[in-house]
Amino acid sequence: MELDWWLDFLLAVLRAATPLLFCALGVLACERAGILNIGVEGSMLAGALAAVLGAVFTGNPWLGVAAAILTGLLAGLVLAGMTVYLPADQIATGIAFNLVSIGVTSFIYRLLVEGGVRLMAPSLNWGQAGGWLEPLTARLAIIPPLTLLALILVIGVQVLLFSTGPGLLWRSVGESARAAHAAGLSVLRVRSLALLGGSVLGALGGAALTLGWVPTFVDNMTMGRGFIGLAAVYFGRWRPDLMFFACLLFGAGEALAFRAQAMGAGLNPYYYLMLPYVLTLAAVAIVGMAMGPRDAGKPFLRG
Amino acid sequence: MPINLNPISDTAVAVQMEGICKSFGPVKALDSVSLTVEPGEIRALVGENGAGKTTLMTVLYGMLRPDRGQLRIAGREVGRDWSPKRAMSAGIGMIHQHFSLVPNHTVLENVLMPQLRWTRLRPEWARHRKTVQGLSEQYGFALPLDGQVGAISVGQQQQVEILKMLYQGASFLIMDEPTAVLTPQQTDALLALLGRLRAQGHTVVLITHKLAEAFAAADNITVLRRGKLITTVPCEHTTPQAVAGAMVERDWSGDVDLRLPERETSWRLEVKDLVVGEDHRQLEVDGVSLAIGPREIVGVAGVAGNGQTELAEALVGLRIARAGTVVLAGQDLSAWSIARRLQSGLRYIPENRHLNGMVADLTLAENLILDRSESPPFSARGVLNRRAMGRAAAETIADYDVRTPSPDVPMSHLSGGNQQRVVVARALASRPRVVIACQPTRGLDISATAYIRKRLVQCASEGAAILLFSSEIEELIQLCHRMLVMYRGRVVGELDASNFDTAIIGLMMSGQVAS
Amino acid sequence: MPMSLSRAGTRLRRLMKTRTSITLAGMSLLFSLLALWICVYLAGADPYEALTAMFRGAFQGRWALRTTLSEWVAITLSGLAVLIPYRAGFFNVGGQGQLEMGGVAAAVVIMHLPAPPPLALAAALTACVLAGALTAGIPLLLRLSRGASEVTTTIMMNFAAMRFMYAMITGPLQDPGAWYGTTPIVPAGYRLPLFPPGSGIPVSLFAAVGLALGAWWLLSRTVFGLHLRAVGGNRAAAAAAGIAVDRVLIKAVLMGAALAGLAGGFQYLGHTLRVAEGWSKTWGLVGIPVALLGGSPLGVLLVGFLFAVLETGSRSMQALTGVPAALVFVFQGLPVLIYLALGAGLRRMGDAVDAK
Amino acid sequence: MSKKHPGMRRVLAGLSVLLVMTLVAGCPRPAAQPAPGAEKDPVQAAVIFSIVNPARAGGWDRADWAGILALREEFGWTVTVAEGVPYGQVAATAAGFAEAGYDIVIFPDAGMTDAWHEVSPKYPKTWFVMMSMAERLPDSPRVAAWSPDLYAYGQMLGVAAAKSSRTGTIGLLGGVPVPVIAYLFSGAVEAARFVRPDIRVVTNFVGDWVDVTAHREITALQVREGADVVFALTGPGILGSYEAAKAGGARIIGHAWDLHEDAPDAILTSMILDKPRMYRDLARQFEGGMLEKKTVHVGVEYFKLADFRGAVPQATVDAIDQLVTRLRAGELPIPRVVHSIDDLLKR
Repeated sequence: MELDWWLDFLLAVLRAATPLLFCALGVLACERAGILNIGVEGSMLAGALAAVLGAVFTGNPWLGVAAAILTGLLAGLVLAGMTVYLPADQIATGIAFNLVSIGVTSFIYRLLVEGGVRLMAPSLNWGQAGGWLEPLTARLAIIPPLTLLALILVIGVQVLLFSTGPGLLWRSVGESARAAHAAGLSVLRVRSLALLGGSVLGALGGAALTLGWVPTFVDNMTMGRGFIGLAAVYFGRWRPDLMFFACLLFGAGEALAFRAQAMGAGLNPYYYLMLPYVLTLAAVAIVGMAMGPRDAGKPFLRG
Repeated sequence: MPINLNPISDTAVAVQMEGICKSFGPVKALDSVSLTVEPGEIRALVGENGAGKTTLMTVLYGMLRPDRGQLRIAGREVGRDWSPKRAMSAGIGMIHQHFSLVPNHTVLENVLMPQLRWTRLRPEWARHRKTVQGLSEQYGFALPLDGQVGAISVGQQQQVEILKMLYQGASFLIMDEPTAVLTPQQTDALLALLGRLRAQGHTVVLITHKLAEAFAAADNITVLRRGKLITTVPCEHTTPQAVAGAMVERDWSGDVDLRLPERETSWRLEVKDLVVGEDHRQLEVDGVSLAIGPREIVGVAGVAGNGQTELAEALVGLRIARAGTVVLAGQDLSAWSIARRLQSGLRYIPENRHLNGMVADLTLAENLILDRSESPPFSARGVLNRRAMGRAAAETIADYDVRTPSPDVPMSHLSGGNQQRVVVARALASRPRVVIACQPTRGLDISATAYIRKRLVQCASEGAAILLFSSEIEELIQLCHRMLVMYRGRVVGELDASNFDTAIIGLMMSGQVAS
Repeated sequence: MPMSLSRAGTRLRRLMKTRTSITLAGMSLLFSLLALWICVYLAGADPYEALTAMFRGAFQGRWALRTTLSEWVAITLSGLAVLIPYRAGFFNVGGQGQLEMGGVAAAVVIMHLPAPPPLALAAALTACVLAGALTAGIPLLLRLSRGASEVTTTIMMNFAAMRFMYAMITGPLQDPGAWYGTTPIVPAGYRLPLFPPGSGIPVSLFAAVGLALGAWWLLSRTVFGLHLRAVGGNRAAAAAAGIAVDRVLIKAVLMGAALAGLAGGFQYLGHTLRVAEGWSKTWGLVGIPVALLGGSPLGVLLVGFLFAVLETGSRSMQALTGVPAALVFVFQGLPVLIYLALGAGLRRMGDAVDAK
Repeated sequence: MSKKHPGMRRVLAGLSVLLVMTLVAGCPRPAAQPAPGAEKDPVQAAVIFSIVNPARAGGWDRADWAGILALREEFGWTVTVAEGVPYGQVAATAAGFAEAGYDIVIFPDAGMTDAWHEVSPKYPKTWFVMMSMAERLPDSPRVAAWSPDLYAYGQMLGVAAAKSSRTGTIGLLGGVPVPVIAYLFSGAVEAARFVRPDIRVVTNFVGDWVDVTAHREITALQVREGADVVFALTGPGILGSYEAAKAGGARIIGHAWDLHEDAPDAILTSMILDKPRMYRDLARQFEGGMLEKKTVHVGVEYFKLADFRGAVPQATVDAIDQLVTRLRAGELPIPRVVHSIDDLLKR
């Protein structure tokens, strides 16, 4: 393979990995605060729709991203209310939330977009970022904005979690809610904030899927990517740096699935399309799962 | 360089609690309790289990909101938003019986945690480290600041808790049963530390049910009973006997009808050179040998975490022993499954019923026969006999005085004491040959404790061999023919009922004397 | 006023004490119907007309009824496939993949086993059961040996299984006479019979009802059921009581997955008659809310029926009133959310009432 | 989950009542049916789609949608559209329409052949019409089919694609590797080679009709392989192909319907299958009482290329027009070879 092929492949991997990265960060943020965010798939789907609608109706993809963030906040509020404050079972809530969001997004899409018009949003790129940024954006052109954001977030979260004071507090809520509570932290507030943040990140994953990749919406377009993000967190041992490589690996699976077909071996393409999922399973089988934050999944009840 | 943190006496707080009420379901945990603590005193809060000592202090610390009542700190009433955070900034710190430490974080991180602010991205680690180091030395702690809390000893963990409170500038320290996990020597050191804290102007509330400690350390003693405050007296004006009288409702003597059966000379359970643990770590059980005969109760004493749990679990089959043999009535059961051990008459009362003693979602009747469900009369050819289950449940409910609306309610609907009765009933039913009993009376009230002790003795006199693990030395002294003391996974001492001596036991528990 | 309040409190407490998850399920279904009503209104249709259209689409005429009943079979079995492992502490989200693999396995047998109809039918049913169980085997193995969370691995298996199925129906199992990706139609003699003959009732319905009853009996009346619930309720306590926890878990998961596989076989042999693009719809996924709401095998049977009606009727609602059929997805998730919220909320209020 | 308890029976009873009510509500209501014999009732037709939202789906369904609009607007018919009906449920849906007294039920998709054969004999009063490939008619008096010759369609497409490519490489992109697409692509491959022997054809399948990201990735790969003209026969996922084409400077040939307005800067032209004409044929024959049990073979006269709108030089357009005219007249002796999917995928 020539260099050109590799560069193209690398970009495709980054494209595929970006939504995964956002989702995985969204899961990580929550699990580090002791909440299993199974609903990230639903947040992602909602974010994907909101991003497209926002971008189409305002004409500005950056406002589409803003719409996705708002939707993520909304999803986070619902999830936080359910799993932090009530608190209901986190896994069951997440799965039900995902189902609802498939229905609601398809429904809203059909209601708002009647008639024969197809929704194509403008793509998100550096061009729309504004003139004064131009000297900067020209250099960054090769990396899409949301990918860059994801990379920055990965590094940011890594630093924040493991070398700052707030990071220590954040982790302690996930490790031992009791200890955090005794140290004067409001566990419920931290967890709901984490869930808000996690859902926003999930929604950004949806925006990356649409505005950053193909700027349109189709029913249930996330196709389990949120769950791959979830697996990436486990695979990455709840550390942003390792998680990043896990996302790259799964992204590579997706990018490779098509490239394998293009090699022209004549094999049924579905065998290649199984690749991302089989790769994820194989990764889990080989590496296994480490222990996550001790209190992840356990509801915290204040007397 | 000793660092004197702050001139405490200026900021020392007086605490006034008035008419505090708190209920959990139908249980009144606190019934209009009023308590005043003056700055610079050591106050012992004594009472039986369930008297409301801990509840009262968690209200003070802001972890529980009282149903009624007022709380005044330094003369000012606190608002509805009273929380641990506010309590701490008012100089109140609480050390819980179960430590509030994050095991995966280092000592330093745990000590610093309450100081950290969300807005402060970069705490001055270096400055903090220096101060903490100094403080640690000032109080004579030898703590590895960068070691993980999960890896240090329980005594050290407690020091971390105290350090954490002091470092926050707490001048009012609440300690909930701080000696429960300590050896007698560590206990003495802790009590001495309390004196030093008072000397520096701190106020301490010591929750305990051990009167000796209260009298050794406190200025004043407050007695709680069943959620009510009975009395507060200065130590010098009272006697342990008087306080004990106030603690229990009626005159009650635990050993009325506890007559130990004559033990037989043969062996029922023989354990040889049992080893539990993983290669790269300290062995949890390091070559333990013991033997129990029929109609005999053998106690195992030791500070928590010295291998007792692991030994018990290895005997029951919950852990795989690396080496050694366990012989029950001549049969080596080392390689047997738990089910097979149960079939051959080995029974187990786990130390934590919530962890592995019962299934909260299953009904009382189902829990009661869970370990015998495959044998008659409870099932035939894989189908449950619900009538037999009901009968067994009814008998247990009557025999053990279990308070429940019906045998078909989930265990989660029962109170803790009633749950424990069911757990014990299950282990002692159907004539066990060997019982491994771990902390069978932990957390129970007086009458339940007495009842369960009686059943254990009765079970022994019916021919069972009982290995009793307990953290209450009095319980062991009362119930056992012989006592083994464990330290760091080994049996370091064996005593006969004739020469039980708390002081010697204490020394053995701390590994300083071997018999 | 305080009188009635306190009485309401006592009522509520009694409600909580008896743990009426069935009441809760009923309430959440009613609330969801209300939400459905509002959504239909938002979509610009007359709610009453839409619901009538939905029920007519589910029941009017033999074909509709037959489809509804077949849906019921698939959804009930998928629900049991979630419920039984769930009771043992395993959240099987992989029913969809297990069902699809079941269909594929049955198709392989029907297409390639040269045997007389009754024998081939029996072999196909065996194959689909085995295929379902086998599909769950990988996540199960990963859970037991690697501690991998089954929620992710079973979903990965769903996607992998779907693609494998597509590879089969556009490859080795492709019907040479069809224009789209599908297996050949099941030959007339090899189909599941109707009972009574000539009626619209597939014989698989009786099997499904029987299996649901059997599952209920198994869970509540047998030693295995007791062990299964104990393992799901508190694994460590079950182990300490001498129960071989892993063996129970394995059996429960394989049993559940086998039922999902059987659902696939039933649908292929008795209803869809082909394994084709989109043939499996979302039966396996619908099993999740059905299991959570149903709570017990009998509840699964009941809720499964309601969901089958919604599933079949939604097409006719869409056709006659223009309300998007996607609404059904909302209706699949929403009751579960409400159910969980009500349950947790009432538990809280129950505590609060108790405390007063 | 649930526990046994005394209240359960009552609740069960309540739920059963709910169930019965459901059943009652589901019973046919005479009032809801059209009164028979009322004069000048519009013709009632129903069209069943397996995908949702045909008006915005791939070209094939949109061509059908245009046909439906023609029925409604030009002939005043009442047309009910059932969408998102899985193949397994088509029979029930069609039967439902027949029982509700519809005059015509239309299947726009060859995947519904089973249902067509199964339902039509049971309802001899209703017309069942297949608007897709049909090899034989069901055993019923009132069935008809408009069956397009997709091989010929593929040939015309192949000519246009080969002639308008500058790079000499064209891409064929299918949603799911199914026989009908292989059949159509075979025609395209043979025709392209016939009119331009040096042509390179790269064929790929996305594996999905809707996944836009997958469409984008795989179209981009075809473009990387040199294809500057890509024919995409797929579903809603085609939006992803537009994106890839725009990014790579290639052009898409739309399928069945003029897709120009979807992405004016990505569409080269569209290979139109005049489905509205098929629907109009049906309507005229029905209204004239001339509809009969037969298969109409839809041939080259129903196929045409949409306007290139200046996307290629006029000379190329002229050349293509000339070839298409000769093709229509049967003057191009293109061999009729059907390739398997595996063969098509080989490079």
